[in-house]
Amino acid sequence: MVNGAVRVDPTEPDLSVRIGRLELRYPTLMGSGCYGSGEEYAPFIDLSLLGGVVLKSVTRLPRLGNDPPRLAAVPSGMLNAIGLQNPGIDAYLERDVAKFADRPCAVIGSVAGFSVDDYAYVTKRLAARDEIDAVELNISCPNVGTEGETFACDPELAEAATRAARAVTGKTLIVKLSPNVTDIARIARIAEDAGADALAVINTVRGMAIDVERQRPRLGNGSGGLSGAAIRPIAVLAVYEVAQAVRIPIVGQGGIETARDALEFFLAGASAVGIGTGNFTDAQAPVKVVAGVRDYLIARGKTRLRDIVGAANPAFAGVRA
Amino acid sequence: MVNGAVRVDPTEPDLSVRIGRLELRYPTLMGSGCYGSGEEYAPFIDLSLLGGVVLKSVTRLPRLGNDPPRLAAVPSGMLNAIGLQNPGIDAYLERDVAKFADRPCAVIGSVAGFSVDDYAYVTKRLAARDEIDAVELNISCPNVGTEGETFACDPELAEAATRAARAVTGKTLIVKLSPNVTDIARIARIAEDAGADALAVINTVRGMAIDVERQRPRLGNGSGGLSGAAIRPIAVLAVYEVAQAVRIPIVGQGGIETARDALEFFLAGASAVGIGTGNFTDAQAPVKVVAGVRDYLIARGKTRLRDIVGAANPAFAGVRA
Amino acid sequence: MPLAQTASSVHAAVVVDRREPAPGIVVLGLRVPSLEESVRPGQFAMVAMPSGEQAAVALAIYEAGAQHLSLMIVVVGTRTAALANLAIGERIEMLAPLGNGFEAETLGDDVALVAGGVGIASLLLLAAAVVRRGARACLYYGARAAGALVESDRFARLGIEVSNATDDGSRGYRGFVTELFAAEGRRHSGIAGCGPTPMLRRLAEVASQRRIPAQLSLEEPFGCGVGACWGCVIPHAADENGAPQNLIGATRNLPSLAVGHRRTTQRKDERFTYVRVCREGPVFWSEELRW
Amino acid sequence: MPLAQTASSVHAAVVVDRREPAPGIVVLGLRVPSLEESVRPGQFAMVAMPSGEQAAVALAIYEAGAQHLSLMIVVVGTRTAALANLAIGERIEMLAPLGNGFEAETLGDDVALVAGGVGIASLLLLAAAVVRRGARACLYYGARAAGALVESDRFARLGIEVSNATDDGSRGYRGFVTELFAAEGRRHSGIAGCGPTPMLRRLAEVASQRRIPAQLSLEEPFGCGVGACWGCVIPHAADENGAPQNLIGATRNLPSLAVGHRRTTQRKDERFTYVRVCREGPVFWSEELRW
Ligand SMILES: Cc1cc2nc3c(=O)[nH]c(=O)nc-3n(C[C@H](O)[C@H](O)[C@H](O)COP(=O)(O)OP(=O)(O)OC[C@H]3O[C@@H](n4cnc5c(N)ncnc54)[C@H](O)[C@@H]3O)c2cc1C
Ligand SMILES: Cc1cc2nc3c(=O)[nH]c(=O)nc-3n(C[C@H](O)[C@H](O)[C@H](O)COP(=O)(O)OP(=O)(O)OC[C@H]3O[C@@H](n4cnc5c(N)ncnc54)[C@H](O)[C@@H]3O)c2cc1C
Ligand SMILES: Cc1cc2nc3c(=O)[nH]c(=O)nc-3n(C[C@H](O)[C@H](O)[C@H](O)COP(=O)(O)O)c2cc1C
Ligand SMILES: Cc1cc2nc3c(=O)[nH]c(=O)nc-3n(C[C@H](O)[C@H](O)[C@H](O)COP(=O)(O)O)c2cc1C
Ligand code: FES
Ligand code: FES
Repeated sequence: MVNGAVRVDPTEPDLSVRIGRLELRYPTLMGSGCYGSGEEYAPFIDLSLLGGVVLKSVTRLPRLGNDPPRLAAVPSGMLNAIGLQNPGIDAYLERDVAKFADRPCAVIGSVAGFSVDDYAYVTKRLAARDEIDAVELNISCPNVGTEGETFACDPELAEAATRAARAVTGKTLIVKLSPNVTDIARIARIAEDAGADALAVINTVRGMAIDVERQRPRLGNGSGGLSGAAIRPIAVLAVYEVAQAVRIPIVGQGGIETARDALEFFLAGASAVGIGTGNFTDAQAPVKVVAGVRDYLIARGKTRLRDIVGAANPAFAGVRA
Repeated sequence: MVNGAVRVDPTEPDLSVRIGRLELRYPTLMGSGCYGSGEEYAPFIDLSLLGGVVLKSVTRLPRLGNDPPRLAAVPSGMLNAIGLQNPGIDAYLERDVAKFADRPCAVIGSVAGFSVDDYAYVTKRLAARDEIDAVELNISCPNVGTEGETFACDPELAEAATRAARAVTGKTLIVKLSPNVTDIARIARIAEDAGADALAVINTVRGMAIDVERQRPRLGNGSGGLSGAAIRPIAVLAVYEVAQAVRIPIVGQGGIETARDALEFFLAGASAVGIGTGNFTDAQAPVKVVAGVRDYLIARGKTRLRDIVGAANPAFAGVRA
Repeated sequence: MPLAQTASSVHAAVVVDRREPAPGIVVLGLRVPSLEESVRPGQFAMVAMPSGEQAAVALAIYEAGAQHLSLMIVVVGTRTAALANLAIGERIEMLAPLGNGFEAETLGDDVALVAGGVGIASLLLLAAAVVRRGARACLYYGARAAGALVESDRFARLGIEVSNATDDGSRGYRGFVTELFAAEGRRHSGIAGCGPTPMLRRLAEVASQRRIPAQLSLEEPFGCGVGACWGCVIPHAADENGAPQNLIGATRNLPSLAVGHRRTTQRKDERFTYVRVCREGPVFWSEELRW
Repeated sequence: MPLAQTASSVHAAVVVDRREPAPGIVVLGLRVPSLEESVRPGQFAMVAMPSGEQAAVALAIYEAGAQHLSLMIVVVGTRTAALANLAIGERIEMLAPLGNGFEAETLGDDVALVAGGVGIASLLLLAAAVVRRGARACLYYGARAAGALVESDRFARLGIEVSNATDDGSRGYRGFVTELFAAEGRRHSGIAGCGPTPMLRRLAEVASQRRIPAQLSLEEPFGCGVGACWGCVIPHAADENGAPQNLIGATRNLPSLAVGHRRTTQRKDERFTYVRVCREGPVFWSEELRW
């Protein structure tokens, strides 16, 4: 590229996002646990049009996951209780991670754990791999007894897990928060102070459905995590409140299926969005979201997505440069 | 009635519920703020087929309520931010309460407040009236800034408000809990210990929707409370967990529209159910719920509703007699 | 003068007719065997979703006769889409008729009907009532574009003069219908308006400047539609006890209300209270609104 | 022998035919211009909701030809209701074909097709494939009552012998189709079964007792339908590294898995792992399931 010969179409708004050291072409991350490693959706969508894929959460030791049934459809959403099925970090690094090298979008590892040491150990080993562009700390999984979520619901544990992970990697560290708390903004500030580069807001909302014929919970695990359009208002408010409390970027998620849904999150203060269950509704959702956001910006004469981030949130202080 | 001459149809299951000193013919209460004083729905349903109506919450001083818009439709539910519009306890007692005397079902007053003293003062004056059969303490209204919900989200305030109200009335006292907490079972135990006769589980879930055209929240108040089918899984789990923690009856609510929905709550451990937003979906919902629950019991050879309460909840210890 | 309220109740209805006068606009004809009494102009129905799970939707009663009524639906979201998608033979339930409606008698003998978009649906029964009284009526009718100006032949057939405005000038006046009305300049005896809130606010201004009494049919997001939830309120003139002043139609069992003070564009400090669009309205005297 | 996987992708479809062979059961004929290659028996589609807001629904591909396929829908909840309600001319999207399907070649030359309820929809393409191979096939088909035994003429037309069972005895054997099959006693070379899980469990027992290899098409609640969410798993025989043993069809990019140990009715302590019904299945060898 000689003499600035790169031509940038002046009518094409800039949708790129910077999250810590991670540069995303598009502001869309596929929610952890909802998109496999990307390969599964490759027949149905052009993966190069995604910002990135957040991989399924991995733990120190192998986990079989919960007994089926693991899913139940509920109004405008679903309950899941997968229970972190994964082969453990050893087998994962040895056999799986190399396959992620050729993904044409960012690949973000997700780490779950049951002790502060787990988070540090798994983050360190995972982040050391070139195939992994950034790490998301899943301190908010509601489907592993009371253990998993304790971290996102207890300020001290949230802080310790974040610090421990921060200490072992220079790659972008996203901490994923739980909505199942009295004050999510408080946990958000703690994670920011402990070194998170960004926050994923929100993980699923705890819920249960009961099979009235068999008189027992519909999920093998009893309770599960609610996702999909049903939780969108909960997630939008969480982003709105967290955006007032921190100065690091937010990856807003919970029930995003369309560009209008995504715009609610950007306007509330999210710098990027996560799409999980929305892919089950419409496998093309991620490209439709990007196309719709682009049109929205053009219609309003905006040249950069970041110019509308927080526009509906008067107390949003902006993302620290 | 001589020599047991009362004939009870042996095929008609007993749907009555006892909540503290309150006897309900049917296990259905219309959610506070959703049913006016009952009169508004009289053209559309036979009020004598309801367990009772929980009146709109009343406060010590008059309140205009929030600026409109106060409602926004969202997937499988709605957001509301009414903001406790009411004339204050003086005008209420003087001009409104007498009209409730002829309701052919139970009439339960609802009290909201901004201090412990408010709860005591309003409860005392309201409960003194014969037209009022029981009192519900709304310590969980999410739509009055941070003030209202503080009570249901702060263990000490929840305890103090409950004790204060308990001290001033011998009528049945129902304490209404918020789902917007890290551990609802903990607050439930506190309310039980402080003298509540029953718990209403749950009030609305905090949420927000943003108007992407105008780039501002769709509700005049900014945030609001999410109700309807969208929150049913959240409510069922809350009832399930609270039922394991207390021995007083639970009025389960959140997204109930049909008998099957109501059965999820009974099986989780609720002794009665509340129907709020479901009335907006189907004005006949309360009679359909009762009819469907009756058929369900008959099909299973059960003679009393209370025999299935908690049937899907192995750790449910039962309601203390 | 308070009007007697036609008894409202739950009705089962069957779709017997369906047409689509423009893309995204559907008129459903319904057989409602239990509908015996006539409905008043400006009343509405709360129409339940065929599949439950979402609150019923408020729709103006567009036409009504013995055991029959029709609704005009503009698709703006999931619920209006579900209703517009109903096929002939499908069944729905509704609460109807609701609200107090217009008061044709107090509009005088030269009535301006001012409609924006689907607001037209609230005005046909009123137009017929006005004509029946022997009064004169003109319809000022605005929409985005010519294609969205539907059903004005129904008014023309009543002998009503129709003037159109479109945002893009594709038919009639180019601009807002309120400006067309202001420009037209005729001294009507009364105005009846229905349309989007910004249009009604502007109409209220024009009416006030020209000192023509105006009845406006308002729209707010509804919950119950029957006065139970206080979700649909608008600020309205009230006395010192919070009792709303000069409502159209009967006020049944209005509970006592808190009173507030507010500066408005027209007045410095006015007492007001929040009244329910679904129950005290949906039609209000423009002068009494404290927007 | 692993089968080559027909490429799956997103398809737009138009409803061109709709019939209701029994109340609550609808067969939709779809024109799918982008569907060029043939689909294998036992494959399914993830059909998107016309209005979004809920996950797509897994439906067996009932019939398939060039640019055409059909689906059989039994209404059990809101999503199946929405699809069954589609009218001719309406458009839907789907991911198809998905899953590995049956392996007709390994079922021998006297195949028992065992269907419970809507399970019948997975077996028609297989029946045709079996007949095309010159093998014999019998259909054992059970449902609640005679009225719900739909479409068996389609099998009869292929020259397949049909035996029925109904819960109420209103047609054929009174009782479960698995008992009919067990009672019949014929020594088939292979079984292909599809139906509710309790039926398949019982079929697995009978097959095991009679030592007939059986391929069972399973059903679990689905999320993505494409192998991404691990929501649809069932326990399956695995080696010490967690690699599932003896899957039907190709396993593409199977990630490494944790291995567990479990007592089953038939075996004391068996290694297993959780495999995805949507991706490693939906058809599995009955002997390899660790239910
Ligand atoms: C008394 C009365 C009479 C009425 N009569 C009629 C009538 O005759 N015909 C008729 O068609 N309608 C009528 N309406 C309006 C009708 O009730 C509403 O249009 C309907 O309730 C909308 O329901 P919905 O679920 O389709 O849309 P909703 O989902 O409730 O959406 C409502 C509006 O909000 C917008 N919206 C939703 N989410 C967002 C977002 N994130 N950003 C920006 N905008 C958003 C939608 O685009 C839409 O314009 C009447 C209303 C009242 C109160
Ligand atoms: C590979 C595969 C192929 C399939 N092929 C077909 C096919 O060809 N045709 C077909 O019709 N179906 C088929 N199915 C099944 C179909 O996918 C499901 O029936 C469908 O997803 C149900 O969606 P729904 O929203 O209508 O019901 P849901 O709401 O998801 O309900 C699912 C089931 O749970 C029950 N349920 C829900 N809530 C409760 C409660 N509170 N208490 C008790 N029970 C409850 C419902 O009654 C229903 O039986 C297939 C499934 C798979 C996995
Ligand atoms: C089936 C399923 C599995 C999930 N697994 C994980 C997981 O392993 N780790 C994690 O951090 N989040 C997990 N999630 C949460 C999603 O990543 C996402 O945060 C949440 O579902 C809300 O977004 P959505 O409504 O777009 O799905 C899972 C969600 C679903 C539905
Ligand atoms: C419009 C509206 C107004 C409400 N007002 C009150 C109130 O004044 N006091 C209260 O305790 N709960 C109030 N609630 C909460 C309901 O009583 C109920 O607990 C909640 O909506 C969940 O149940 P649902 O999904 O059946 O509506 C209100 C709910 C709605 C939708
Ligand atoms: S919509 Fe409920 S009071 Fe008007
Ligand atoms: S349904 Fe998602 S992995 Fe099978």
